[in-house]
Amino acid sequence: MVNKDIKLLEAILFASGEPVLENDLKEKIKDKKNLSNFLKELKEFYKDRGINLLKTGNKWSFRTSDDLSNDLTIFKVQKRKISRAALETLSIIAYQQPITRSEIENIRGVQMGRGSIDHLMEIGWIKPSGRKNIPGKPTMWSTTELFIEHFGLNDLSDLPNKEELKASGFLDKRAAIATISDLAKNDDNNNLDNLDSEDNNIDDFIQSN
Amino acid sequence: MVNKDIKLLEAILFASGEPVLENDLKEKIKDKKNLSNFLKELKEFYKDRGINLLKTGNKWSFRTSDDLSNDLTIFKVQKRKISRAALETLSIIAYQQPITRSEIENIRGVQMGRGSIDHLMEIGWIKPSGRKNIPGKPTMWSTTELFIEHFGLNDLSDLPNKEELKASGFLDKRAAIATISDLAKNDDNNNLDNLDSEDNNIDDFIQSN
Amino acid sequence: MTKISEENFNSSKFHLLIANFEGPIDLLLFLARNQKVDLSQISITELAEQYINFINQYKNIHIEIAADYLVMAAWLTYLKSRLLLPKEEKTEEHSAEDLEKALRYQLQRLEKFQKISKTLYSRPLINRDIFYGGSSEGLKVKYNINYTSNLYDLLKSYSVILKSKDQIKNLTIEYSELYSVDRAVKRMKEIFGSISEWTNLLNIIPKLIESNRVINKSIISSNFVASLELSKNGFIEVKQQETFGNIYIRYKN
Repeated sequence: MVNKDIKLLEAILFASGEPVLENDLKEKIKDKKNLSNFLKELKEFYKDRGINLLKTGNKWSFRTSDDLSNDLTIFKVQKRKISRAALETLSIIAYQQPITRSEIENIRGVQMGRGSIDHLMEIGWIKPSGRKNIPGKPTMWSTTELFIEHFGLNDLSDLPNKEELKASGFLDKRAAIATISDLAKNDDNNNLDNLDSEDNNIDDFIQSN
Repeated sequence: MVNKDIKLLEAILFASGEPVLENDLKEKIKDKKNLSNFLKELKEFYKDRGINLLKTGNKWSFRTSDDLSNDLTIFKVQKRKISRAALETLSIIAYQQPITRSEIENIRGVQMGRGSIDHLMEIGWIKPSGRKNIPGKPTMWSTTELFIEHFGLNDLSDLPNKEELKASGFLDKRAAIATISDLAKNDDNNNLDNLDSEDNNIDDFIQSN
Repeated sequence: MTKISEENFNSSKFHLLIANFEGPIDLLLFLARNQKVDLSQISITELAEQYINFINQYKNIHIEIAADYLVMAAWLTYLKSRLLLPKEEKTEEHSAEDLEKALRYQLQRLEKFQKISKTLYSRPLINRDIFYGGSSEGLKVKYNINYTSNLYDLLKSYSVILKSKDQIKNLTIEYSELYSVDRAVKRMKEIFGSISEWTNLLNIIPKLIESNRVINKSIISSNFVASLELSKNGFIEVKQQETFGNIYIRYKN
């Protein structure tokens, strides 16, 4: 006999049709302290089935299995395609959040095409989150819960190749020349004064303002 | 390993959200002559679970198990957008708070019924906050904590200012109507590149290298 | 981006539109990939050369080219010359080697993120590859209204207000270059006297502008309407002998 709480969880997750907060699940069952065990058990049970149980952020949901995607195109919701610019911007935000617009421009080496930020916001994948404490107090951007949900991530640390990227030293928001000056400074530790001089001289050229 | 056709049946019945004709199911799977065996197997598999497979008429569907229906009330959210007028009012309050009703009317250029303000108050996104020290002492309106929470902000200062809205593409001047004169102007160079880089779609990008 | 295979790169490079690149660094990266060397080993002088050639030749074909691409070309020329010159004495500025390193870093970093963005987007995505489903049939369901207006809606709405205020401030009505019927009537009245014989309408309308079809259409149609207008008022006669044939007019005494 299947545990009643497990059956309840199954039914709720099935009937909700979208991700459910872990806390809301807890409210519905009797044996509350075993919630995570139940969920683990369910996840295991559906591991190789046509539908899988997945945790994204602090929500749980049933979704169709990855490896069926080619056979399920009938359900595909036709959406406007996302531009390369928007996608690059999204991935930079995802890996470097929170990040300002001009830092994104440092990395892409180009002024942002109009449309990327507002388009990503329209889809609901990014949001403004706080302001950077530098002159002008520019808005910083982060990804949303919906981003995590749509991309099937457990959480942000689950982003593909994140560690590798970090180790390679490319998770740096500064203009390229600023990263070089740091290296140079380490080599022959002179002028320690302007450690954060990411503005002036060559950036003007490289960033194509 | 679960049979691919069985997985597919599971996923289709799940994603459809409503009963599916047996014939439609048959079309989707490879091993068509075994359809009824597969369905029997699935039915057996889910017999004691929180969701069961049912046949009604010539259609199949997953349903939550009967013996749960008594203790289970599902809360679903009905998604609704607020009216354009209410949204405009809200955005003006958000950016210019505290602000009186007649100041909002000045900005919007139209008189308001009680509707928008009442509705926004009901949702809990705005609240009265003091009175303006002018004749008549009109109520001033501000946004609430709930507003900040709902819109995913950390703080009111997260709202992008005019310059940032512009830079993010919100203030783009998309011509509402392309006039014949515009056409005439563009006609001179009508055979030059009209490739809009924002439209390059990512699928091409993915294939390209 | 346009699909370009390695072989036809040379023949097709001028058909490539700059519009396909996301800025100078993106173009540089494309050229660099074409050298088929590890980016960390790539020769910046050679790359600079390639970029400058590309821009110069492109410039000959399409005059319009975004300023940032030209600025980058100028900067690369400068960098190349500094790299080729004998090693300079230490100055306050960044050394040519630093600049070279920075550029290489910039290329590698952008490449990483371009790859990452592909990896990310090829993950199974909701509503494209995987789907939610389920049905609540048979269960008691209580509905809570959830207002889904989000920050995007809010900002968009405020932007519309800002925009409409801006527009009212600078409302300009543009002069139309199209040929109006009034103008055609006026002009035709002026030349009445000289059309006593049947004359092809096309011969008496103003000279057409070679390059602009829309304006030309407006000239022809306005003059045609004007001729009908004037014949209705009894000033001229209009005739056409066959469908799509020439239209003739003459002054009516």
